[in-house]
Amino acid sequence: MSEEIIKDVIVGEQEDYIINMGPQHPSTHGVLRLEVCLKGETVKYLIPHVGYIHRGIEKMCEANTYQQIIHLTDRMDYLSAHMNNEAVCMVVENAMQVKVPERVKYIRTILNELNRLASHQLWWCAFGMDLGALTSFFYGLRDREMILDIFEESFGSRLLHSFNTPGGLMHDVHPNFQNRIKEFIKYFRKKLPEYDQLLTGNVIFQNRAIGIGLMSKETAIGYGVTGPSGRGSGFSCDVRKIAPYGAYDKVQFNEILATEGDVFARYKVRMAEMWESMNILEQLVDNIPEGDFTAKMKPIIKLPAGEYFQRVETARGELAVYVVSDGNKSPYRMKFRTPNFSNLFVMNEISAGCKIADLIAISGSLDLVIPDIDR
Amino acid sequence: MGLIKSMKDEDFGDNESLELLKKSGGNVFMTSIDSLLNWGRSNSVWPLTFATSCCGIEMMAAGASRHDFARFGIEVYRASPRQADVIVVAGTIVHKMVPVLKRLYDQMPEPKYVIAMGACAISGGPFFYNTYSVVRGVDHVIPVDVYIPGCPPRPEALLYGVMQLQRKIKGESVTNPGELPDIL
Amino acid sequence: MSSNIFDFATLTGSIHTWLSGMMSSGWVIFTEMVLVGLVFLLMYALVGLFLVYLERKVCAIMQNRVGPNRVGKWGLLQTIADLIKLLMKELIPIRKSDPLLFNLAPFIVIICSFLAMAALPYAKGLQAIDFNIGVFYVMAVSSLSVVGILLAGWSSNSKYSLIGAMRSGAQIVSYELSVGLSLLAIVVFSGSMQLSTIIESQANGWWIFKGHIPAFISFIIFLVASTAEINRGPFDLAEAESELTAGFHTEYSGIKFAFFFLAEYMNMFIVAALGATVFLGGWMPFHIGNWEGFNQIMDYIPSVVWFFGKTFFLILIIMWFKWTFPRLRIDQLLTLEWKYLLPISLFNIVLIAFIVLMGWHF
Amino acid sequence: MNSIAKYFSDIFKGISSLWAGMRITGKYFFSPGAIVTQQYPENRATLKMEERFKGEIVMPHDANNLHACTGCGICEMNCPNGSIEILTDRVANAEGKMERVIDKHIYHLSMCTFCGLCVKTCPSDALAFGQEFEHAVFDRSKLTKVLNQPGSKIRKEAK
Repeated sequence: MSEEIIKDVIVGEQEDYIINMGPQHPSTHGVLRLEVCLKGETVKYLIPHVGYIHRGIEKMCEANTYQQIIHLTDRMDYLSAHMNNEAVCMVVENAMQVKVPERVKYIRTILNELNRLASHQLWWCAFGMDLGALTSFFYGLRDREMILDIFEESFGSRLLHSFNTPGGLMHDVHPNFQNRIKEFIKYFRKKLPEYDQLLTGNVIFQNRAIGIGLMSKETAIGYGVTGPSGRGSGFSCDVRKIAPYGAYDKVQFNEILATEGDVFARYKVRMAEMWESMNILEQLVDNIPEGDFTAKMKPIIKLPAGEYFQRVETARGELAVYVVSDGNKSPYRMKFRTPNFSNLFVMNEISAGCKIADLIAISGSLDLVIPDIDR
Repeated sequence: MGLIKSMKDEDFGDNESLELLKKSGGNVFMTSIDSLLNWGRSNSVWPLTFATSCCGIEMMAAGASRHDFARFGIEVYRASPRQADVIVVAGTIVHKMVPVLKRLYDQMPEPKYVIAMGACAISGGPFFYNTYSVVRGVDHVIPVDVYIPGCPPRPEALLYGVMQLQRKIKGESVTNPGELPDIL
Repeated sequence: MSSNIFDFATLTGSIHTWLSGMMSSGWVIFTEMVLVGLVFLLMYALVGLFLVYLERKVCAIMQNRVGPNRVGKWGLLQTIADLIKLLMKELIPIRKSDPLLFNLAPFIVIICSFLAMAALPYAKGLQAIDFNIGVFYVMAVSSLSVVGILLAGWSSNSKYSLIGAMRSGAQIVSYELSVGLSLLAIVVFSGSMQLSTIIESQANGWWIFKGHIPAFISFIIFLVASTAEINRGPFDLAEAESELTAGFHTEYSGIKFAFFFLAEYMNMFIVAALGATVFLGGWMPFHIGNWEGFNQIMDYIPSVVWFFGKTFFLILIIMWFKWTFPRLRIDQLLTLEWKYLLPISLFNIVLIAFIVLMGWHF
Repeated sequence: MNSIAKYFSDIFKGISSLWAGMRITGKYFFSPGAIVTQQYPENRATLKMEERFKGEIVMPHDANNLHACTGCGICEMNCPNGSIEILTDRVANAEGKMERVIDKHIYHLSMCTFCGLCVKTCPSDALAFGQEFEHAVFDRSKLTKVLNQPGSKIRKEAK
């Protein structure tokens, strides 16, 4: 490096007030590092640095069998573990042309929605905490524990269950499963309006959220922002509607769209999705057909050589799995298109000119899960 | 009567290691100042808000209403390492993160403790084989006091681990604060 | 009227005469100062620690949890354990910091909160110094702590700290106005800045009831503005945990951090005590007009209990604020002050002056 | 005039929305019955995990110290991250034939992710999930366990 460049860099540093948010910072919910350039308290630009939790999951998949891959996908976006599992399972099932029993599809869809609810509850807690409303953190997690109880009863673990296998489920759900879901919905329908009273209507919260972090529909499409964050900008991107999988073609539900594109719109979309998830659950929970919990699969799964693709809607957006198989028991190449990666990189675009506090609100409203970005 | 409220000593696992630690700690002579200090330290272990992945969610759940970390007096999550006493390594540590983790540990004031929570922090866990970027155990980087296995461990398991840490703190002496003997 | 309330002046007076009989007047003053200092030190520590405990319990119950309950009965010894730990924690010197200012800052903050306690009337006749400008003194001294905060942020050579300190500076300077004006409302009513006189003027009813709606408005403004002045949620921008890690005290460890921590809680106590004194009658019992029987019963409750009861009531309200609301942004904070609180309190003052001129208050 | 009306309506709307939030927290403050905390070490006696809870992997032994593991190694093969190591021996059985038996079924609890593949794929149902979750230790090597008890033998199925 020549001396002049060094001088430039130093001079530049003196003019710009650069702070590092992360890797250890309470607002990033993980080990994301944002290099933020400030002028006073106003953000000039920011550079996200990823890789602090890059675990090489895609590379590991190339050495594992398809059953083993499931437990790795759990740990990508741990808050939508079921959806991640299902994506891989569906790739394998479609490639092998296995017909999955209806019961499995229903149960998977119920689990998806439960997981989405749990994930959105956690997002609500974390978002409230980011904005300084510490009590919201406790109310959200209090209600989330009820879902985790349902999970634990059926699958034996709270967060990461590895419950799906290619062709079906590990074992059948617990006999109490349906009753507990109904109980939970009854309980949560009472509690969710409290969330609104505590946070949504609050004048401080609205001032913090409305008109902040504006993302136009073009920006959302351009960056590939999907999930509730994209739908908050009016980008209709719900895979459950566009390409229904599981039992989603058998239920009535609305795709939640908001057109404002600010933090509050993304907040509203998620809150409405919680109501919608409960509607879907109510439609499904009584109609689980009897049948097997898994299709007949060979113990060693070998995908026919070729390329396979499947996308699902996780709690944060569109997860796509792309598999290249050469006919062996492990894939030749496996690629995950994870929603958070795209959702992160729109931050620079939508946060220019806002304050530090807004930056926290924006990153909270995008609902980032960092291990999903780095994989 | 054990050292921990409403738990007996024999209810805990791994008492042998603790005995070994106490013996090799040198100073068996525990003064009353020691016991007062240890009482204070063990009952006010403030954790650093440091979570890299899934276990962090269970750590949050442990702090929430159902399990309530606060009962142990450790709800004061400090965001600044200067004010924290224990770093709960909750999640995978990759090679790029190692300098950061080391630095965070160095920034904490003595006496400081480390809890390795979950399989990733103990041994690399799900990423033990076939990956190029994961540190196989956080004890390669910083000294770990308590290991809590699980993937992720239940909040109760974390509480249990914290009680184990409290037991360890109560066995320490001011003459060698936070120092680990060479047996590990 | 309030003749049967125990007057602490008799107790302090008898101590004074007892001491005077033993030594020369210079030594008497010296001994008394040492005694008062010790009593305040003890009280400072006890109240501070109790407030930390109270905050943790209150927020726990609001959040459907139990809160500290494993150290001592109901976790009462929790904060003492914290204190012991913080006392023995390593103090880390920061490279490239300004060592003198870095070490000085926590002491400035804690001394400021200590000074303010001297002028508070805790019970009838129990007051270290009864200034004739008591209100002014408490305000002036407590707002000095911003110097400590600014120094802490600047000297620790950390960017987050600096942002936190700057925020705090802007915040305290602007909210000082509203606190002052809302207190001025009662000063106008009672016609004195002396805290004891203000309390005496509330013997037949507290100012919040006597002063019509304007007094109530200035009470609300006082609550909001003083919450902002002591850097508590929802105005805790200076530490804003999710934004600035720990704000101005990011780099402080051990007992120096504990000083900031304790000073924050003691500032809360001082503000609540001042509010209780000025608006809610201080140690003055609750009296209703001519109900002699009722007033007699109220007088049996010791004046210390009245003072601390009112103070802790206000503290609870301030805690309730913190655990309910999200944090404001810095520009919204200033908007709230300059566009809402200040104009309203200015108008309020004019209104009160008019009421007093016309003699409409009781 | 309109802007003045807006100014005051903003104030009142703001205050009423703040009051709505304070009502929620206030309601819970005055209803301690809503506390949901399970006090863990105190409730140890009554705390029961769900029957499917995945706490650790155990190898059930019956009263005669017999287990069902044949040492086939399928669990070792299926484990995604090598938490299981099987050391086998060859011993002569009653008929003089050499037969494979397990010497040590080593289980690394420190690595296990509880995916359940070993339990699911075991052809002789020799493995199961245990309910224990209190595993925290001071020494990492304590987390490596040998699942077959000393002196245990394989259970011969009656044919």
